[in-house]
Amino acid sequence: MATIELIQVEKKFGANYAVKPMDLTIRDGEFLVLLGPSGCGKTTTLRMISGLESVTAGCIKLNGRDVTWIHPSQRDIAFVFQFFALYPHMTVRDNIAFPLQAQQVPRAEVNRRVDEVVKLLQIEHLLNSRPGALSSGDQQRVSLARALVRRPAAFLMDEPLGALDADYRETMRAEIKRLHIDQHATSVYVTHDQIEAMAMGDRIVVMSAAMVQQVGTPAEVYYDPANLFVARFIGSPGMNLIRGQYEQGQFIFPRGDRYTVPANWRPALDKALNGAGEVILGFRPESGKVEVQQTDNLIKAEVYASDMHGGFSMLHLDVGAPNVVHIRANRDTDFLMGERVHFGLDPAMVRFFHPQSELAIRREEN
Amino acid sequence: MTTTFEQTGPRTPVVESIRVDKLSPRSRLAGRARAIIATVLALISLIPVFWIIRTAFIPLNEVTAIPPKIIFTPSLEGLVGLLTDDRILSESALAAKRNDPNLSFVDRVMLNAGREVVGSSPYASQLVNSVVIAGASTILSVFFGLLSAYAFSRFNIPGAGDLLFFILSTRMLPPVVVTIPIFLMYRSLGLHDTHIGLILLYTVFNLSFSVWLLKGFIDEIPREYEEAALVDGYTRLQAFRKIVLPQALTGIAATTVFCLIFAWNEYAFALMLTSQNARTAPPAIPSILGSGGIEWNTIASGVLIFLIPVVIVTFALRKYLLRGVTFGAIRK
Amino acid sequence: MAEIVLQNITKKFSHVVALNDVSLCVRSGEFMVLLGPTGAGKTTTLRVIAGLEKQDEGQILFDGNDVSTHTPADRDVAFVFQQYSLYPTMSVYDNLAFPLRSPLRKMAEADIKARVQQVAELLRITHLLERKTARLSGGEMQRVSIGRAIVRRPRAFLMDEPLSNLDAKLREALRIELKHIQKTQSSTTLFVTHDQIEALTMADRIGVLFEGKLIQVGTPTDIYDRPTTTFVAQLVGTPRINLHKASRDNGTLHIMNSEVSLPMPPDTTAHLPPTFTLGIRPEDVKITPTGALAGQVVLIEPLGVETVVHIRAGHQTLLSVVPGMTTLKLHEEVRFDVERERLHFFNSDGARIL
Amino acid sequence: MAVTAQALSSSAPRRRHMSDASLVRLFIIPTLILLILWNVFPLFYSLYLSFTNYSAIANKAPEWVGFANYTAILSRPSFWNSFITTGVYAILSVSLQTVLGFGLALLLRQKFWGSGIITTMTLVPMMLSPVVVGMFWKLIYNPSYGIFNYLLNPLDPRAATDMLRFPNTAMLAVVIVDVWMWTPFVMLLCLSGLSAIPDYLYEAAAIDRASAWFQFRRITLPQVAPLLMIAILFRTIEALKSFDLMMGLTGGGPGNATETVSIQLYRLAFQGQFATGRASALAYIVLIIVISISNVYIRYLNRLRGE
Repeated sequence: MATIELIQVEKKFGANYAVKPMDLTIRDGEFLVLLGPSGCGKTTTLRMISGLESVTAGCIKLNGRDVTWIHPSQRDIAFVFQFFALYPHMTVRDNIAFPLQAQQVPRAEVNRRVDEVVKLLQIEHLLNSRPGALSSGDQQRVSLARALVRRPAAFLMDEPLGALDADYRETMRAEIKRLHIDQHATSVYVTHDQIEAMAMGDRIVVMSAAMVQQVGTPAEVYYDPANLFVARFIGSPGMNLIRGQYEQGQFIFPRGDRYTVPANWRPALDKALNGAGEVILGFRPESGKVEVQQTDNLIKAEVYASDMHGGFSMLHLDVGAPNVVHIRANRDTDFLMGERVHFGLDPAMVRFFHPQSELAIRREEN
Repeated sequence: MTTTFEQTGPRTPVVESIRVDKLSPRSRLAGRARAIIATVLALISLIPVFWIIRTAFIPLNEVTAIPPKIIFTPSLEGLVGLLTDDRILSESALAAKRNDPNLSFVDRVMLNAGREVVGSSPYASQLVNSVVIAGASTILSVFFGLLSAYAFSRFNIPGAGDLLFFILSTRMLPPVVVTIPIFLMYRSLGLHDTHIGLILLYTVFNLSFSVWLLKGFIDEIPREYEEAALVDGYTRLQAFRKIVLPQALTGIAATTVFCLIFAWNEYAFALMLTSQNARTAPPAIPSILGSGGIEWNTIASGVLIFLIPVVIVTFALRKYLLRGVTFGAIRK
Repeated sequence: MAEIVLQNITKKFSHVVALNDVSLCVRSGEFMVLLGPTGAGKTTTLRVIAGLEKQDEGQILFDGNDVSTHTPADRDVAFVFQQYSLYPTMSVYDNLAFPLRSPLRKMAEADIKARVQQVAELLRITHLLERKTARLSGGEMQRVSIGRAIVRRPRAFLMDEPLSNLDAKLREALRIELKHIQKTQSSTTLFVTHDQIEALTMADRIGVLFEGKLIQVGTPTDIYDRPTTTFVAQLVGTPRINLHKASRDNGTLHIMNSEVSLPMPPDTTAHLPPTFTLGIRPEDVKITPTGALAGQVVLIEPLGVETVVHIRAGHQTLLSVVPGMTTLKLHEEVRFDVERERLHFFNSDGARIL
Repeated sequence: MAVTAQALSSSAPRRRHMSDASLVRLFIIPTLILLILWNVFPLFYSLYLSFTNYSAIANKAPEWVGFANYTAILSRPSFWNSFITTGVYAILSVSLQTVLGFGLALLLRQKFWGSGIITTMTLVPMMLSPVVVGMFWKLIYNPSYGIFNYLLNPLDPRAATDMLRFPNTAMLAVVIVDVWMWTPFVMLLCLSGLSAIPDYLYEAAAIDRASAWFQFRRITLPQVAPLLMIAILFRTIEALKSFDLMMGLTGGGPGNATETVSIQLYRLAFQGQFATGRASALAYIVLIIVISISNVYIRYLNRLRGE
């Protein structure tokens, strides 16, 4: 298959950066996800790898070969578009066969490979209908088939689930991931949906403002976000972030509550804030737990709202405006609006960030 | 509300992307060649217009130069000749007139063309007729057109499709076919050769166009705005006035201009339904050529005065040209 | 605040039946959500209540009296549209003041100004009052359109998917805020959405609408725990409920062409037909070493807060949910079990077997 | 006119304002009345006249002559002659416009500096009044002083030929002017067709190594074809009705070399013995032809709008 390297690749439109200089290596057979809000440069990066977009500077290597300025058709890559890009006036079979015909592959071989990929994606029943008549899910399957049939070195996918109706998205997500497991083809997948990124990515490149914020496995990106942007972007709702004071091992909430920082964090915080100073405490909704009886190290809050999410409930607690934190609770917890409660934090999942640099404070041992 | 940290990043969203196949040196060269050919073709297609402008301002004696002169000292002889009645003067009368102290600018212009101004020419009044008739008929056709366009756009009227088809097909009729019966009707009603007669006819002629074009514009205004106004306590008519009209202004302006152009350019009806009193410019222009022999600069100025407003307005309308010439059917 | 009652409402557009004998009661001060896929007739219901559409059959009662003959203006309900909710030609202030300036209300300009200020503070949009609506962000636009609904203290709020055009983070924030405002104002609200999370999290009661028919009305817990049809079951809950053809032979349930067979406690399956559809929520499929059932992991989807594990048993694949990150590996053999008392049974046409 | 408004049509308890249904009636009826009075009624009146020998200037009442007018016209060679002239003119000008227009559209498709101005400049001719255009092209075609001959053979201006004096060159002259005026119309429609093609189709083709010919034949052409059809149909109808340009440029001459059906109709009805009855008959023949073609055009237009 293929390893793809981006060396100091950047893209500028006039004065402003669409993609700031970045280095990225996509390993052979890896499923790498480019994740970020719209306008963060993820699609431009993908299009530069495909050659549909020119590079302002830097170089792109495919299996060690410099392809920076080579025409997309010579890069042996397949591109799956968000809006399917199927030729509207050709039947499904012609659409799938087309890339092979363009490479003058003999007719018998074309038919064999088309049938093989059509069986793989179970779209035998669609072969002679027009793309326009298909459901969005089927259209995307045909688009995948057209990409697969060429057995390219790498697959580039630009938000393929973006245009699908809600109930196709879950099934197609699993199907694409399963296809990747079968073919173990190097894939670069662009999306703005962080759930898709977590579910599919071997590794995730979180981007924002034309810059790479963090590259890591779903676990790293979820549990150890590199900065506030990643902390807030990953997870729905994102990580709770509260700005407060830190002194002698205690975090002081804006309203004065004191929370004793877990022992293993103390050295890192003392060093980072040299003793004391402003810091941002971060914790995931599932790491908070509403306690019934008053034990030590709990935080006071009033119930701002609580809502049911099917398998669990989500409590929105006011810990002193402007902060409302979200705590996950089991199904049948029911609190009245404005009721006073107190909650504790799972020490293993507590995180801290520098208020100015917005970077995460790292503990030494891991 | 959780504190949200403002996201840094490029303020202007990056939208424009240049496809690599458009960037390769070969295609850039092809692009430039295309641009040059297009520009040359455009200039060639406008040579006739440039030539008319030149002929309108060339003095009479240089009109018949062979080869046709390009560089000359422009003069208003053509223009003044067009708007005035004048007589050729003999050499002696010409000399005597020259040193008459209180010569007006107009007299002096005609003098060096060897002519004396006698009175104003009919063309001026025909231009006025054109303006009055085109203007009045446009106001009426846009007014009625707007009301009907709104009704067709917002309500599903039984048989609306056929009704709209009927309205459009009246515009497809060859003018000559309709003129014969109207000529007889107007003669018996005393509407022949009257301003009101032609205004009404042009109103109907433009009405089908303005209904279709305005319906296209109103269709683009989301219905939710009016419905929100209804729910907020306004009647349908008030919602139309306060919410739909302000948003349709550009559409109304574009339609008005199109109607003006069509009424201004119309020739067949004017030729057959007017003779003297309500005569507009188009049927009058050929008659100028008939009378004069070689006063080309006069004819060219007549043509020029008539075309200049249309050329200017076309530039103002360029965004809506596609819509205009296809009755609002094609809008992209 | 008004109580809205719909009695056997039917509405047809040319040959399509948009609403088919729908009867619904929205109690005063209640936050009722109409949930259903696109084209289920949700928006038509709102438009019929608001008077923007005329129902073919049935009555609409506001606090008991029939308003079928009233024009939208006289019904005094607020309608928040999905998009185009603000008049583009007006500033934010004029948008908020517009309903109060209606000839129906004859309100003095001073009172209008005071009321608009008050609502602007509530929604924290005072800094936007002079701005043209075209220059607002998506979130600000929806806040102003909610403000325009609140400003006139209407009898009820009708909201047509107001959050669906916003990005995920903004949607979450506005959802919480909207619910908070509704609770503090205790205004009767009928909220329409196709997003099941919005329905579950915001509603006091949910009405599930499908192809113009009201299938089920109940609290979020009713809808989630006791869906009356397979459609409702798979409409609510992510990841989606496992639905498999199953058969019963005296006391043990068996998922067809799979190796899953569940011995059930006595006399809990007597009422079941021989073949039926078995529904198991993924969170009720527990992966435990002591599980009675066995299967192979074919796909792992880590979502951070939990992980979806696809377990293949025979030819069927069952989805299960594990909290946090899992240490399971692909193609690993795994044992699992199912919460017996949380199973759902549906007969062949999808209706729930009680 | 039973009008059921889609929106609520019941009147409110307090009738302070109009119901939707009455508003719709108020908004539509004036337009319909105007159209009927000035289009439908005249057509019926002229249908009646076409069966009489009425003449506008002879003050005697119209006498019924049955189909005499129709048979007289259909048997007259000058009718068929003008019909053929119109046909030739339509085919020549429309085909030339289509080829040139589509070519120009392909040229102007890629935006370049000033392409907006250039496009608008080429569109100016179609907005001008045809009779006035005919007039000034008469000056241009003038053998001795006109620029046409000068550009055609700048070396010896003396060798000029008067295009408008000989039958076949006259037709060519008229076609040239019509092409000059209406090629931009075809170009405008093609441009809108080309700009509607989504970029990702070409990108997919680029990735699939499709040849330029494939991209033209399988992506560009199918997208532009419907609009090209609209342009051709519209121009054919206009060509069949053409009257203003001929009157301005050649007055139908020399002889009747460029006498279109409309000009013959005008001459029959408003010159010489004002044969109103017969002219109405000719009018109806033309009407039927034009209506049938424009029917196809409008149906096609609606189908395209519907997409």
